[in-house]
Amino acid sequence: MRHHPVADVSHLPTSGFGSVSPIWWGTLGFVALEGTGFALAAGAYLYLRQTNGQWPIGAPPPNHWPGTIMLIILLVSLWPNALADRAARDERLDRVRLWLIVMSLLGFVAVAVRGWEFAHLNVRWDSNAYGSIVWFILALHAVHLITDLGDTLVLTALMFTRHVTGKRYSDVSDNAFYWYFVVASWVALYALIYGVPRL
Amino acid sequence: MRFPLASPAAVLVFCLLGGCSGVQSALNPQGPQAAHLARLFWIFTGVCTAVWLAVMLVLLVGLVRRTPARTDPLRLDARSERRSLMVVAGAVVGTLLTVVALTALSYLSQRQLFARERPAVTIKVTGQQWWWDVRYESDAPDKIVTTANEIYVPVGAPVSVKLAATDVIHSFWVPSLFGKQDLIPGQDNEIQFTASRPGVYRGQCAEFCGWQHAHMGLLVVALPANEFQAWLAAQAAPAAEPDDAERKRGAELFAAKACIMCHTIRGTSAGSRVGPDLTHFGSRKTIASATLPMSRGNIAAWIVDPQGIKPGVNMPNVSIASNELDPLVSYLAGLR
Amino acid sequence: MTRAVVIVIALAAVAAGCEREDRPLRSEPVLNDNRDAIALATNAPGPGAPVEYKSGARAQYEKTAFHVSQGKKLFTWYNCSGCHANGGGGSGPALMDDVWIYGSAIENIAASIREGRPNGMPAFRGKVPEDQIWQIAAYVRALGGFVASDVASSRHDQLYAHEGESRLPSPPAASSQPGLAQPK
Amino acid sequence: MTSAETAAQTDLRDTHLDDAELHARLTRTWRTGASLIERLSSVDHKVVGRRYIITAFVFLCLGGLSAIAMRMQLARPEAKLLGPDLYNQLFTMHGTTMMFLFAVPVMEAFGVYLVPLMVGTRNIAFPRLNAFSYWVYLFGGIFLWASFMLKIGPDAGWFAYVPLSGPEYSPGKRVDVWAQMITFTEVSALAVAVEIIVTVFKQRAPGMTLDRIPLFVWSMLVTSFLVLFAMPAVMVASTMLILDRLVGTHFFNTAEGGDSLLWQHLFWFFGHPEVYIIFIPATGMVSSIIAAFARRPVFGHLPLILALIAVGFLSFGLWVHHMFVTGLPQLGASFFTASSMLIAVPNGIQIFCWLATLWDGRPVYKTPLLFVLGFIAIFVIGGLSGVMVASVPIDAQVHDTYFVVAHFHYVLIGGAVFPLVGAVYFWFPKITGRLMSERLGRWNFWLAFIGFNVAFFPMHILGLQGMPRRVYTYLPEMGWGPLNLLSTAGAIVLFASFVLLLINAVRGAARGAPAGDNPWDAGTLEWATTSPPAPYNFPRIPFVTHREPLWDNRESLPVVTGLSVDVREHVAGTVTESFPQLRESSPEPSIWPLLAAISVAAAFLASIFTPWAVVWGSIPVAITLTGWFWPKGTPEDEE
Repeated sequence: MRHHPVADVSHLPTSGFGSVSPIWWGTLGFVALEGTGFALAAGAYLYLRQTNGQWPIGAPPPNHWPGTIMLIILLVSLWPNALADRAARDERLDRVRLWLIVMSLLGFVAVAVRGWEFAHLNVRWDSNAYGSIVWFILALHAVHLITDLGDTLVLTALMFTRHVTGKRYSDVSDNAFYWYFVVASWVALYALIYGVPRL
Repeated sequence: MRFPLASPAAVLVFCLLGGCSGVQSALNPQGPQAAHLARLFWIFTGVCTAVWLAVMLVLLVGLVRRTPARTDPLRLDARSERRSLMVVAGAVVGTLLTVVALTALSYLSQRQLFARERPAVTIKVTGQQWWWDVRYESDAPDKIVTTANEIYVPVGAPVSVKLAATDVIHSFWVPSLFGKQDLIPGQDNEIQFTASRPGVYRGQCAEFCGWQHAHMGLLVVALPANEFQAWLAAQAAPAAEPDDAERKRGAELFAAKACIMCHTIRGTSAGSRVGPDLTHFGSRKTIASATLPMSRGNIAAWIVDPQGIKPGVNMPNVSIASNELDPLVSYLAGLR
Repeated sequence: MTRAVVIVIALAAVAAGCEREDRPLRSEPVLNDNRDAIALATNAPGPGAPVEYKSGARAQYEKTAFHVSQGKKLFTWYNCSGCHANGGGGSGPALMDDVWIYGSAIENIAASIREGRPNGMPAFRGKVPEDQIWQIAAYVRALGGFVASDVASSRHDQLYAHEGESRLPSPPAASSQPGLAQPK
Repeated sequence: MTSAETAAQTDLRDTHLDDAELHARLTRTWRTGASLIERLSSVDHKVVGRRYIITAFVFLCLGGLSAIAMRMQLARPEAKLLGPDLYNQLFTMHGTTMMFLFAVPVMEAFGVYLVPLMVGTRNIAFPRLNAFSYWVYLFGGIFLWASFMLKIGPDAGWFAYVPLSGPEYSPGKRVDVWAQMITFTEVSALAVAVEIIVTVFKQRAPGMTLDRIPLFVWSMLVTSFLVLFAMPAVMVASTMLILDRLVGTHFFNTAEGGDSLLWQHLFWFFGHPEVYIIFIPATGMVSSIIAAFARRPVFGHLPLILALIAVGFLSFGLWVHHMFVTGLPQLGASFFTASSMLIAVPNGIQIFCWLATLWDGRPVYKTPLLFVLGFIAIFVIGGLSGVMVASVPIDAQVHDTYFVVAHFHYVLIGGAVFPLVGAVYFWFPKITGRLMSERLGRWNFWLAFIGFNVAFFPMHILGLQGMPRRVYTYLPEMGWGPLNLLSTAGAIVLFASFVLLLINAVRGAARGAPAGDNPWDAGTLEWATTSPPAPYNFPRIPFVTHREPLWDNRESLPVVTGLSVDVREHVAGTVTESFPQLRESSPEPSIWPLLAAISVAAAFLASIFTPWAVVWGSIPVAITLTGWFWPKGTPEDEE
């Protein structure tokens, strides 16, 4: 078929931040489906609570301190996370490096605290359905912590190579966006895991 | 361009004739609940058939009617577009009204069907792989009747059936009397139905439950009230003592062989609850969960090779000597 | 590439899966000579270790998930738990520890079930069909931790008594391999 | 020298190149190489889409063969052809294959192939993820069927109700195989859903505002959202099942506070939208075919879009109608009756709009249109019997009987497979450059139409006569023999029609008449390019001025210029107006998606033998994913 040009796009940039970038939308898609997964797991938790008169089953409520410390760590991490995002948008390599390293360290701490949390749930996954669902939800969130930690580590390493271009900064920004989701989901799950058994 | 309207229509007529008959037909109601369900079914079928015919008519007319050739597919006639819009909007409103009417009808039926009365008899049916444990509850322990795979009910009185399961999910379904209801481990369900006429109505497990799901049948036997009471009294009694040498030998074999590991015969040492209660086995109409008619030959076949008749069934093939079979069959057939 | 993956998967599954997944409904009776040899096994705990026998039946029953699972069902149905609890032991000995008075080989266990043992274990000869005896014996082996974890039964839909047999620890090497002679 | 500088030096744009040079340069930039490694590394959505389509049809064939085996067993009462063990495996394989390995993937496959062409872009968003999703799907399918061949076929039904599928009643690895296969296919489906959403949102050709998006693309968009929100439910459920089976959790163990209905809620929260995940793309195919052969745009473009969205929303409010006989509270059940019936309204809108289009148009009776007409006749029956089963009282009788089997085959075969076969005939010339035979096509249609109705209509009656589903045989006294025999005969005719389709496709691909760019004179963008399309799809990105761009611009297509020809680039624009924002680069081919898929498959497979596989399996997964995302230093590779 014959063509006739009507517009020119040669002046357009090759990378962008936030909703300009397709990767941001892809991340949003994964956030949506993982959020659905969390919502369904929480729904299963509440459903089991509803069908069982007594809750938690055969165990004291979990020790809330590890979870609370996790909550504090994650909330505190919002600040360096926002700074990393800002630095990436400003394309300031030294700051991006700094805040990514901080975020990686915080990620390690969070994963360690998660291990501590499992040990203080006061119930095993194979004790009863309550134990199963609590372990399930906590593990589901742990998978997200570990995934984001891995992602952050790779990005941090990349920032010390020759591959730093506009696209990389956009990736840092999207990684920060995903971390907001990890933190936000923990706020809800914290209330569920530690709050509901005490109601 | 013709459409093969004939073939579905012909089969539809066949359906009207064929659906009403059959051993286990949902359209051969024998009680008020099933009759109500059948009536609702026919109303829905009528409405749906009319809708389908209307759609097909519109489609056919649309295809055969001569439309002027269009050189440019984008040049549409504003008047005919508007007309189409009116017609489509009308059809959508019509659909909505039909749907609302059918929903209301369904809801009213549902309320009527699931309304509870004081039952004349309460029966607890427990589904197991792949048979039905049937228990008539009573305050007096010696009046509790346990049987299997055959449920006797009085005619004209509401019967309550409590449904439970001990292994996997089953579904209790006797189409001539009522719709199905699941038997779910850890959950108690209950249905109520009435049989209007004396007769034998077949049912079957309707939820996939493993290897012998296909052969998990049951019978509901509706008897006039007095006959039902007589039956119940007879079933409450312990098993008949064997009265001849062959049957005595059969009873000994039953106690010495694998039979005793799973079955109960009240009044004897056999008391295991793993398999069906055989106390009045000989009085039943069928064996192996309504799979084989009751006869000496079938009992023998079932004892010798249950895995050939119902592969995977929990009754094992046991080694029985040729001279042991006849006494055992006689004993079991005599448990009336 | 794809073909290579298929072959790898197939080989892995053949190695690990096929036999384990067989579900014979009418098992061949265990060979009669074994049966008699096992029946003659010592019926009393003598001095020294128990004599263990090997027949061909081990693989058929102990390496088939279906048989172990059937054994677990029959263990409940025939009320073995009445004396042995869920394997923890009661008036009968525990089946989950390292102590095997009459030997821990499947043939010894099958003989114990079939012929009974002094001090309370009844004989089920004739009452429990031969292949079911072997299924129960295979399950008892699983309780002892002798059965591969991908064959052993998992938890049942009942109150939690102990971990599913597939998650029980294997016994120390010594007790699973008594290494005693097999008299012929 | 930084990569940015390198890029600046080689930055040649398409603005002033002549057609031959443009073609040569774009081909060099976008092509898939010929060596084995290069083929396995391909990220071209057309290559991956074609693989997806062919693989899905192979699974259709396997699913069909298992159906024929079952019909043979059921043709006579108490037949001994198959025992219950094999029969249960076969019906599980049939359902699982058709739903997870055929219907959903084939619809997504058409989306993967067609959506980038229809929205006028050069590749799908996240093409490496796309390649990865295909490999994961392929491995999942092979895993399931290899297990079946090795007698480890799952046997608890495609719905795998607990407790039957739980550790106590399904010993061995059979159900574990099923549950892990679910994970494979869900990972793949979710990845494709995200790709399609982003492609539609961000990569539409400039000028393609929301109301100019073709209906097929709308349908794939709505479907992708359904996948996004429905599939996590079955992943959660199948993970819980496998945990119950392997590590002794108690999600479904009533004795320890679990609940067997939890499984059903989770499964059907996915399972009902699943039906629409299959059906909605088919409606997009119907709209495309009707527009082309009725020779006018589809009547009611906006109502059709709204109907699609309404169906999408409502499909999440219906799941309980699969559980009407489980003894749920009556009032709750009747709410789901209302919502289930209500979905007839948006589906009705679609049917009425298509009828209005046909009524006003002058239909050209080619094979694709025949299949669409067959679709209307059959699907309306399926929809109406759906209204019947939505009623709690009627469902109490027909639930889990052959009436329901008939109903959903009318919906799924009539509603999805008929349009799909029409779509094969419709887009085959675009994909291969050659036409399929019309004569064989007519034979194909009539065999399929008659065979289908003969096979499935009698099942309505069988259900009413009391024949439950999932029975491996039935007693002669039940009187179900003759209709079952008739149904088996119909099934064989239906199967023959698919054999004919295969013959026609093979013949067409080998020596069909050359198709040209636009054999049907259709109006959407995929017909603007060559058949088969060049690796770069369009020499220049089209500028869209109308819903049917090719009907609006008959002489010459308006295009935008300024994209690089030496690096893979496409235009990314705003979500609503598709106003260009970026010259977004598109990834180069890579072997890493395949390696990642292999390591993921190995981890999944091993995890049914030991839970520790999840831990040590994550190491190769992490390595391959890092390899995938790590830039290779050339400017073309900037992802």
